[in-house]
Amino acid sequence: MKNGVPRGRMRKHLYNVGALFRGLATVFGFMFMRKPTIGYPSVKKQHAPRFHGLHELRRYGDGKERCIGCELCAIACPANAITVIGAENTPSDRRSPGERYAARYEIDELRCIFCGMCEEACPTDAIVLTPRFEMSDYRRGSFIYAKDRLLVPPEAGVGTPPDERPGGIPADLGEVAEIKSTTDIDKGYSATYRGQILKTQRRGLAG
Amino acid sequence: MSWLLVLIKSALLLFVVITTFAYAMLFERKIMGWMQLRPGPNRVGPWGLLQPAADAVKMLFKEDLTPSTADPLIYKLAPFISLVSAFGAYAIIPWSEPRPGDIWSIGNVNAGILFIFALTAIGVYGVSLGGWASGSKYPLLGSVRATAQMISYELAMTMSVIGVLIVAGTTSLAGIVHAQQRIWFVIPQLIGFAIYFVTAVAETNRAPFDLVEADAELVAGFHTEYSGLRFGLFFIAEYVNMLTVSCVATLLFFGGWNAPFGWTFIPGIVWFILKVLFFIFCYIWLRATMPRFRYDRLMAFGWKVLLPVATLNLIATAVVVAVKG
Amino acid sequence: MTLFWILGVLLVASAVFVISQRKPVYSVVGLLFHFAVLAVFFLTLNAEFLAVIQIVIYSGATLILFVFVIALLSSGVAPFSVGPNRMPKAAIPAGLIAFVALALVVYGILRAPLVNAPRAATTSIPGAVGAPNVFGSVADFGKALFTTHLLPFEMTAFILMVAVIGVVALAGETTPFVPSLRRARIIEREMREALLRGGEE
Amino acid sequence: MNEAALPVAIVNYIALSAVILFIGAAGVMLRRNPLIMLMSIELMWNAANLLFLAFARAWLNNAGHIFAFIVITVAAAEAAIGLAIVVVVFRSAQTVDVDEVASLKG
Repeated sequence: MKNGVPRGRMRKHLYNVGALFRGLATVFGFMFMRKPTIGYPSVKKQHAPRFHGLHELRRYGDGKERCIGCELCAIACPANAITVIGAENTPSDRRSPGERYAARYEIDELRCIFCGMCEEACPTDAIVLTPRFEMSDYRRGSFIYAKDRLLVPPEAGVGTPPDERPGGIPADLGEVAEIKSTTDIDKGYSATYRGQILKTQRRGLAG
Repeated sequence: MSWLLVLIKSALLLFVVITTFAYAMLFERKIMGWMQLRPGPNRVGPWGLLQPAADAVKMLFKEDLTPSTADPLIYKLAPFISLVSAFGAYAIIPWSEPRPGDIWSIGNVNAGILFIFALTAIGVYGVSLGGWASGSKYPLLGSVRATAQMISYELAMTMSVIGVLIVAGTTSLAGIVHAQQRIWFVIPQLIGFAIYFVTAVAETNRAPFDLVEADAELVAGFHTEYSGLRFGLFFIAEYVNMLTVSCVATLLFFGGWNAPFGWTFIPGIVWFILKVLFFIFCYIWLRATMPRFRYDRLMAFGWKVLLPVATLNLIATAVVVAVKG
Repeated sequence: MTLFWILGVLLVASAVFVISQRKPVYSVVGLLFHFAVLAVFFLTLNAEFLAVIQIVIYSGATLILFVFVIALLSSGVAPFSVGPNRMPKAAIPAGLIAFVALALVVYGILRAPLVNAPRAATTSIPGAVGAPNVFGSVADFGKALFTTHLLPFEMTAFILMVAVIGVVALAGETTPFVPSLRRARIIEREMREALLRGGEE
Repeated sequence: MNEAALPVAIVNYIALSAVILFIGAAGVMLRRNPLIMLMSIELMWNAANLLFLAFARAWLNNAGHIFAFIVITVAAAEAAIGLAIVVVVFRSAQTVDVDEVASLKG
């Protein structure tokens, strides 16, 4: 016996035939085991609370946005998925407690690798990754999440996910003005195209 | 009016066989799923019971493509050859005998088992012509493999069956079943049964002998280029062949409709169906367990192991029968 | 009677189809059909066993060899997808003369004073096809093959053995590839030496 | 109808057999594709077989069946050898035209 295999040609053959039947028995036993499969659309898996899923922009208790438009998340992002364009708060329109707020905040979820660096980079804990993961859609353009879908609505408190708010996600995302301004959904998504638009817009805002 | 009766019987049987095929497919997917720790199809209908209907609808409405390099006539003809030869066997398979002498079958041919061999022989053409006519290299390779494999294993299969014919003393399927009233032939012909079982798997091109399809090397083998309904016909033929070899195994080795342990309170047809189901389960079980053979090993196994053993079994059977009789 | 003529016409038509096709595969399909019709013909002649054997051996083994060779040789350059199709120049006049000759032969046969009525049965009794132990059934054929006509049976075995040896001798591999450890070692040493030489330069 | 009688007179079988034999012979002589020539030879074998069985049925003597059986065997052997020759010739000559293969000519 060497490694459990008997010596000799005939005995080895017999051993192999036995192995066939042991294999069959193993597989037969598998038939009655509990199946680890989750019936996904009807039964959903509960992810860990710190699972890296869809982002959300949070607020303070008084309803002010946490984001101060510092762009640290955009700089930290290894996939260049985040675009932030800040603007000054005015006394009449205070969006955030600081001097600036994010006039435009967009995350391209197709580029995002869900690493959570944005979360770590954020000085005010504004951007967080929620455990939600169901974002599929037929149009590439709809994967660019702007503030309207990222920001927790004021009436929902500080951290309720946007798609649980009373109105839900707008039915036709293509008509959301914010996205329309940066991408042409009908033409299809183009990162370069979008980048160019953003660059000119940023230049315009800066100048 | 006997021809009308035959026609009605045929239509009924066709319906039964098609339904059985559909549910054999579902059965296979379910069992395979369970053996691989999956639930199997469970979306369409309760427990996925309407899955065959969904598959059929999908297959019917898919586009039927003919490659530009294909030979259109043969390409279109091949699936029908496969299908006709697969269904032909049911013309003579006896299902049950509720009263002595009253055998449930469309036709009772004296050379019944030979007729089935003849149909199997025709079935090879569907595979080989289909692969050739596709006009591309994977189907061609698949079909050449299939032809060689099916011819090689047919020899051993015939040899293993002749042992049963010697013991039973008849070639009629009903006669063979009658001869098994005392003892099922699986016991005196155990080696013959083992060889028949293995060669039947090879003959129907199922795992672990599915060299013809060998997804990893040949895409899908002879039916790579087929789509839609024509692919469906090949698919049906494969499953119906599996049913046929299961029926033949039941008839030749497992006593057909004879009840085991004298439990005759259950009708013969139920026994027959149970036995056939058992064989189908075994095929699925094998498929879920065994890895695919290498091609040269397959041919070596067929010619150097199965055929000699089958021949020896045949000679031994003949000697024993001659000495005893 | 009607069956004879239907089958006869099908037989002749498929035979003509076989020899008139440009692609050999079409001929194979034609021949397959021819054999199937012939098997039915054999059934009408009470030759049950021969009908089945016709399909099993002819269609299942012999004819599939043709398909096999076609597939084997049509990989690559596809010489057999069409194949040579030249006809001798004298095909048409020769065919005409032959047709007339054939017509004469058939006429002669039909007119000939051959014995039409069968004599008394010599070995067995005829019966319905499918019934056991009558003329042409498996049992009847087998008994004749293994008792009265044992010598022809042994001759077929001899013929088949000759055929097998002949085919292997003809088409068998001339230089079989034998994976040998020795050869592998030689190749390995040569490669190593080549590498060493390369290092010196 | 008499159980022993043929469906049609034996001469019809002879004529049919002759026609098929003739078609086969024509195929061998007219075609230059070795495969179709071999198939034509098969046609001729089968014409003979048909006649054997017809006579066997007419005389109710199964010697004809035995002969047909031998014919089938011989035909199988012949086809195997013939195809082997075709394969060998194709391997060496790269052609299948029987007139091109003339290396045995003096």
